[in-house]
Amino acid sequence: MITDVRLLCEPFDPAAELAAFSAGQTTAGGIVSFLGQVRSGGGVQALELRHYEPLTLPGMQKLAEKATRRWPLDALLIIHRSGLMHPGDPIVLVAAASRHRRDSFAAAEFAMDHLKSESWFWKRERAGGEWRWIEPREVDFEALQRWG
Amino acid sequence: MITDVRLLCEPFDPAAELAAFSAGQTTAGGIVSFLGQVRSGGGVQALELRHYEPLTLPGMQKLAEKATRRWPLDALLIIHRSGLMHPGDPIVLVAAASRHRRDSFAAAEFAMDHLKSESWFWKRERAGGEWRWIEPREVDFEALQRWG
Amino acid sequence: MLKLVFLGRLEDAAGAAEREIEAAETYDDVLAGLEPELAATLRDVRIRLALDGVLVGDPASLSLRDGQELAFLPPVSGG
Amino acid sequence: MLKLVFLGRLEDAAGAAEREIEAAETYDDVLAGLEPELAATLRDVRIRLALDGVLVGDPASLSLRDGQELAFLPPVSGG
Repeated sequence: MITDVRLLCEPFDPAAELAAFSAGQTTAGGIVSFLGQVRSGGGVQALELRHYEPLTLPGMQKLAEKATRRWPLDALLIIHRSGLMHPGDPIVLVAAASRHRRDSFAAAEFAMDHLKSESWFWKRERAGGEWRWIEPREVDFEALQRWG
Repeated sequence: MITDVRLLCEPFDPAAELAAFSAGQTTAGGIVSFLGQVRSGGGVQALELRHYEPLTLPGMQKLAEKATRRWPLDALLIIHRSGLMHPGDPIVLVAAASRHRRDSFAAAEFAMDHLKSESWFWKRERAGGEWRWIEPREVDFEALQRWG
Repeated sequence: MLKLVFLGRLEDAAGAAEREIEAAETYDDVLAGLEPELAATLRDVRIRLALDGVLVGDPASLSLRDGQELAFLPPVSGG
Repeated sequence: MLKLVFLGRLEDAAGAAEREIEAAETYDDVLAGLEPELAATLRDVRIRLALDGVLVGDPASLSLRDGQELAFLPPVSGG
């Protein structure tokens, strides 16, 4: 089991990360990935994620352990940005490799649902020149409840 | 809605394909991808997929239409290999982009489940120097039934 | 002439992926002209037929014409 | 001295992401030393506390020492 969990304060290249991850996974039948990026359009000029050093990365590592205990994965990758981003910039990349594709799908979705509503990140957006802190969304809490 | 469905008889580079797909999806919040590759280990020396020209690609296109009618996607990519492959070679790449990540996850898994058990491909494997045709797996039919 | 196409494991049963046979009018005529063992294999209900690239609902209803292509499609095993 | 850390929207409420205050023994002592409006904001039950990077279960049980870091964590909104 390879687990690669990173909190990055600089931009990253999701295609290169995913290619490197997949290259190592030759015994896995299926690799599922999720890439979240800053949406363009909708008037958002910039997005900033803040984290709290003592909690955020350790929390992501615990999440990865939970996922790898729950599904028989060959490898799991979680990369999450912090800091200032602009439309089109990647925010989060999750990838799961496993022998059976359903495990990869479930683990990747589980990781995303928990990153969205349980990880120690705070987000603000700049629109019309004004920064505004984003409140958590009800739909993200609902997504969590599927996992019991 | 961008739908890109391809049946390839030559190797392809999934990282490059996914990067190109993602680059065009700046209004989508989330992109889910599935990459299936020939497993190494397990004694399989080669894998061959055969297709039937008049049915296979049209069937893949109909599957893409079904998925795009069922979920509000921004874009859908389905690439499937035919021909001779070796361990580590990519077989199939599916990617779905949408505003909400659950739609991307569902559409990508739906497409994979249908590619596995309803698409016009026939597979044989070479192990110990002998080619052997692969029969469909019960678990793949079960996976289909989730979608009603 | 009629072109027969054998997909997947049927290629091994037929000894080739394709075969040309004399024109035949019905599906039973086609099978009657084949080796008995191959004909028995092709009668498996799980095998679908496609005529000129279009799936056939009921083989008994087939009315064949010279130059057509009849494909035998065993259960798929893709991806 | 005690270091206070304000995450997310609490940074705007506090006017800075961090602040150093005189040593205090209890959580109530800490709040009593802040502007009343900020103290009221921090009393929101949805705000979690972390002392030296460890989540605090019950703020009333806190016993603070010189040089520690107390972080105020509003509801998260990640990814």
